[in-house]
Amino acid sequence: MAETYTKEINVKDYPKEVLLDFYKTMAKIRKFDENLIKLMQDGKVSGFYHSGIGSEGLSAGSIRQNLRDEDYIYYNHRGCNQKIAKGVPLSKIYGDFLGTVEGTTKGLGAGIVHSADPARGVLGQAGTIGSQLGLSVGSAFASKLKKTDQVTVVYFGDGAASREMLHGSLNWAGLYKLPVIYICENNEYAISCHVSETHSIKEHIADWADGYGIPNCVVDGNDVLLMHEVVKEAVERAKRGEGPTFIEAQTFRHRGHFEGDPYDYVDVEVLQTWKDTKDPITNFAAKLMSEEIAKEEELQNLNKEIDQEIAEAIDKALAAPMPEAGRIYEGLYA
Amino acid sequence: MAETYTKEINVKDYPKEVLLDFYKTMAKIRKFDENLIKLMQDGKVSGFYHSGIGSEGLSAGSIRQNLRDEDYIYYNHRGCNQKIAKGVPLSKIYGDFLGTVEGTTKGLGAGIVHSADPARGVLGQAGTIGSQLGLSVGSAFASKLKKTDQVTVVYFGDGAASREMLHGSLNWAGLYKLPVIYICENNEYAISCHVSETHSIKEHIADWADGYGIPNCVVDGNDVLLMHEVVKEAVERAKRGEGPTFIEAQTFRHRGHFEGDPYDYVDVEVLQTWKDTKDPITNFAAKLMSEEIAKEEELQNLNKEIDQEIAEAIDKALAAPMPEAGRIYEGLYA
Amino acid sequence: MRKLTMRNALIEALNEEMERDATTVLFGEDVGKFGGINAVTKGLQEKFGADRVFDTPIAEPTIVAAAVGMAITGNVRPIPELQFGDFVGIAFDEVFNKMGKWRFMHGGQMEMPVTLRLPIGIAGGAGPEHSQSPQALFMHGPGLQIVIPSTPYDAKGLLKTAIRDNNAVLFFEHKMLYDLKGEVPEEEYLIPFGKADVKREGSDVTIIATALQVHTALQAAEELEAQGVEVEVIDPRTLAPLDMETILASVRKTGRALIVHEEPKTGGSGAEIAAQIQEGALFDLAAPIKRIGSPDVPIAQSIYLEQFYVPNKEQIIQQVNELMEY
Amino acid sequence: MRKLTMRNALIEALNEEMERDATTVLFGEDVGKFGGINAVTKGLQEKFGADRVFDTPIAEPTIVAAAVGMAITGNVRPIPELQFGDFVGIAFDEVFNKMGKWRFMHGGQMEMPVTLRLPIGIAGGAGPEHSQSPQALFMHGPGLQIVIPSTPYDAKGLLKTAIRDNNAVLFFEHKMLYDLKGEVPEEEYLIPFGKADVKREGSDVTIIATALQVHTALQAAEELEAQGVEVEVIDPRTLAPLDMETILASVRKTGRALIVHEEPKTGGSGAEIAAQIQEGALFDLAAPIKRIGSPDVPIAQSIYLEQFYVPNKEQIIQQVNELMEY
Ligand SMILES: Cc1ncc(C[n+]2csc(CCOP(=O)(O)OP(=O)(O)O)c2C)c(N)n1
Ligand SMILES: Cc1ncc(C[n+]2csc(CCOP(=O)(O)OP(=O)(O)O)c2C)c(N)n1
Ligand SMILES: [Mg+2]
Ligand SMILES: [Mg+2]
Repeated sequence: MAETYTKEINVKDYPKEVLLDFYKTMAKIRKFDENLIKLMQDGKVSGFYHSGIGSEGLSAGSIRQNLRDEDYIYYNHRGCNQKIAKGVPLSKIYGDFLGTVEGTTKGLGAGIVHSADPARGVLGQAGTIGSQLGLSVGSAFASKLKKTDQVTVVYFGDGAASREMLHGSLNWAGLYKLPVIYICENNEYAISCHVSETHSIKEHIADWADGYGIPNCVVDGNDVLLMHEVVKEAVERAKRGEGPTFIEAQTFRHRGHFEGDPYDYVDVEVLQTWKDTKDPITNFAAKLMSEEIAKEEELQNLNKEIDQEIAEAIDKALAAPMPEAGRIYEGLYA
Repeated sequence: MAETYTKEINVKDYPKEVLLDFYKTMAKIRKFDENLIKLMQDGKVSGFYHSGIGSEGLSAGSIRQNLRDEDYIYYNHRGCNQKIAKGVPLSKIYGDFLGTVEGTTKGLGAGIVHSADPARGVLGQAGTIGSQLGLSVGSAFASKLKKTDQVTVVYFGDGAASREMLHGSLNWAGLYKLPVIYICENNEYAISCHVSETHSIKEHIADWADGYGIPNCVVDGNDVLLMHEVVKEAVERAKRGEGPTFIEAQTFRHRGHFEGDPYDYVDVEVLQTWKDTKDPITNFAAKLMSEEIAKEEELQNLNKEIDQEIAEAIDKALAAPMPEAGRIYEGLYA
Repeated sequence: MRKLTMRNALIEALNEEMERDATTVLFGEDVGKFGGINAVTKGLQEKFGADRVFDTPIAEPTIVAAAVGMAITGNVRPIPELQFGDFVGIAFDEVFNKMGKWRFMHGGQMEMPVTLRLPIGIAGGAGPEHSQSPQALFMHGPGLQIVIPSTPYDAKGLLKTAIRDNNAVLFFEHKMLYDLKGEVPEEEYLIPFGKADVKREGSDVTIIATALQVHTALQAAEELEAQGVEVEVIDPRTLAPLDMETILASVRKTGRALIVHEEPKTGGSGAEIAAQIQEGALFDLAAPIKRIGSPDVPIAQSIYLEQFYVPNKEQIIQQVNELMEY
Repeated sequence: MRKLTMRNALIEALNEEMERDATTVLFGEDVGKFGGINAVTKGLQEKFGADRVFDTPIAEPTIVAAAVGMAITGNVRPIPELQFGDFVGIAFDEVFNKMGKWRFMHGGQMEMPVTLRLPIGIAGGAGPEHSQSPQALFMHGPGLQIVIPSTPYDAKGLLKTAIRDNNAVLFFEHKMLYDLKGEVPEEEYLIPFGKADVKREGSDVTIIATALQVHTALQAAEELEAQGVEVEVIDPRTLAPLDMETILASVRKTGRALIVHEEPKTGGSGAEIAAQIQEGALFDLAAPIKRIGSPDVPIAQSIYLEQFYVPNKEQIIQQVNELMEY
């Protein structure tokens, strides 16, 4: 049975700039998301949007200090959390929602999936959730073949974990000892269904990985430092050639599955408790202040900088033109 | 980790006719197989044939005393072991190989898969190995919905277990507590690949089932009585509404993957040891004689009866005509 | 007559058939508690219970395989849903080779009363993998009946027929039509498969269109009428079986044919229909059979670019005018 | 010139290209140690090592997905095999939506140098799920190039082109052709995609045939010549891109066209080809375009019944004669 990952963490052991970077990344992710929702409400962005608010710690913690540009990620369809943490310019992500040529797809639009930034190791994403489980073993295999120390991190939800592909993926990864890190963002729901309604598990989703002999654990995904530590260990294991790790990171959606979802299938009290007591940003800010690493004012200033950065990104994305009609005939073949 | 199923078994606890039925079934399976190979060598049967010689105990033990006509099985592509144990008339199975209208498909041919006998719970099989893993949860669901006590037994090889579908199937079966019994016929090879070359497992294939909270075990598949006992428990569990069981039954192919396979990828000594020391029929016959349940002569007589039955079945199948050309336009739709 | 949206017409059909036959079961992702992401299964779980209307894991091959496994027991009549028709690619083997062929390949000993519902079409920036119209692929798959309604009336009558049918049915619902209103009688009715509907009569040009494009064609026909061109609009309603008789009769009359669908043009249902028209009525043709489909490139996510994919009235008018030049 | 079997021509192509480019990797079920169940990868593991030529678990979606994941890193040129082309249904989403569309849907930022090999066709009683010819489905899938050789010469030249190409290629190999011998030069050569080959010239009727049917058509053409009918046989060699120019030029000359393939007739590649022929050369046609495909029913396992599926010389002769009656 999957064990819960714990570690004595002393905030003071981290350089201040690292801690502030975690904070800034999380705040940027949230503000990006809030502003995107505004753009939707203003009718400027269409399609599905699955807000990532509430799980910023998971992405910031796993990516920021652990991965380099040459490491690959397959993000999931919730928020743009992982893309932002991996450094994809905000204007480009907004461009992908607005459909302007500023987007990574140069005007095709990408919505919540299909942004890509290969130079930063962001290899894109499928519209069929969970398909990244298959691709990730291929990318990791490429690194193994080239004998680099690149790692591949694949994000997917609890719901996506029920896709048949998980089996093929875990088997390849374990068999060929591939440098893949599985991060299952378990927010307990797949659209309207609670994990308990759709998953047959011993106790945790991570238990599914156990039979493959793949090291696995469950972790509080809303604790940015814990996420950093657990992924750090997995990255080291991968780089030592010891193969994959499966991490089930627990979190919760603050908003409905997609913008427009009535979100009436969730116990309001449960939701409120998550918001009140387990917000990754609020909690981390409180810790930074209580441990006297940063004053409130410093954090406020950071927030202002981020607001500015986001406003500029949106402006830039909005200012770019829509593509010509002929855009759709470009780029099918290399 | 999957435990090895063991049980103190006293042959004397079984009625003699039950023991002889196990013996007869195994002998019939083997002789059916040997005669089919002859028909192939005579050029009367074409297509692929995957001989089931060496694993007769697995099918006879799991099916004969445990399943009724109304219980469903999805047989696998190795031998006709399960079909025979479930009672499909031999002439009909031969007919499916010979392509005469005596076959269950009335002349379409079926080869090693696609024979069906719904009245005996034999719902057919796919050409894509492992696909039965998906269908079986549907059939079991039907029984649950109708509130009958029917069980569904699904057979598949070690190789087929690596199909992605296993995940979807185990999850459904565990989630809806379906009366499914998974019998993984682990003969260590999938065509030319040893399990160790293609499977990432903690220790056993059955470990894959563990994360779903599905009771599982490993068993000597060549011990017909042990197979009977382990499946009996699983059937009882299923009938109590407690859901699926995963049984990994160990065995070995006496012949190549298909007739014509050079079979040069297997250690000859390993193969010889299996043949010499773990033949399910030889061993069971020896036990029946040493425990003085049957004399050699009695068994020889049984064998003669079987030879006769098989000869008649082949004659009947051969005597039936080939279908008319128009046969292929019949039966696409109900 | 009362008017219903296509969504409500479908809900009625499901309700009536599930009431009529206690062996029907409906399942898929979020179809139970949530009532389906397109709200087509709203209220069914409350009414028929969670045994007969249930949510499944996200596992499309297992959903379809389970439906097949239920059906062949002879005891259950499954009505599974794929949340987006695009996902039929994930369950392709189960649909194409198992649902379509299981009965035949086992000598016709079992029946396959499965109705698989698949929402399709470009609708609001859903992107390349949530906007496709994959129905043409299954014309190449023996054993699969393909239903593709364009009106609430047709949707209800065809869905009821599908559920009662003892053979596999793929039921494609264009998402842009869910809110379309149309007349639906109170009384029960069924619509047989293989019977095209002439949605508009005309003598100059035959348009064969499916799903949303039936409406675009009708709009174009109206404008063309003002120009003095009489367009006949035929909706095959089922692509398998395909009612070539009605289509050929029309083309023999008009001598001009245009096929319009949202599927990419190449390899779309229009290819087969065009091939059969020329086979059956070559010497009646005054002009080459034309086809309009979406471009042969993946569907961009941008809602702005979607307009360059969905066939539109202007394209139809232009093609008809070109046909009239012969 | 020396003669090779198509199998050996393919092995040569694999050898040469894997030697030429160290980023190529080849994998699939039993392709390594065993050399492939059709022996097309014989000797490659010994030569290039188990890192570059390896056996995989039986997991077709993962095989194709992994190939895609390798390719988009820009560091690997994968050459996966599906043991039977029929299994493409299991990996359909990975092929149709990922291999075909990943590059486009991510704005053209990655390349997809994957060559997926798929053995197809009716061959010796292999049954309904090991005998199919699924290539036509992919004509409806943007982003996929479809290669289908009929001779050792074409097979080698096309496979080499496929491997070097930076876009997705589905490479269909008819199992009945593996043992066919034909001339293959010692010197290196490549065959471009989208260039049909006129296998025989003639002035009366154009036959467009693929894979095994090219040979059946050539045999029929020989008999027809004796009857005084001059048949032109065109092998498109790639269905995507499709060389309509060559086909149209021929039909304009002959005025009569027959398309022959082993795929079921309905929805087969012949549908699209026929639709395009009449689009481009309607008024040159003296007779309706005819199509021969296998019957629209699943393929029976019986080797005896297989003869009623595979198009044969007699059928072709009869159809040509019918065309000549116009
Ligand atoms: C293969 C596939 N099936 C279904 C969907 C529709 N869908 C999109 S998101 C989603 C729920 C995903 O749940 P989960 O993986 O837990 O992620 P979450 O949305 O909770 O972050 C579903 C069913 C899809 N996109 N792809
Ligand atoms: C989906 C699928 N992939 C591949 C094959 C080809 N194939 C037939 S049997 C076989 C090996 C099966 O191995 P296993 O499941 O261990 O059964 P065994 O033959 O050892 O009894 C393979 C690869 C197939 N029929 N279906
Ligand atoms: Mg979730
Ligand atoms: Mg095996």
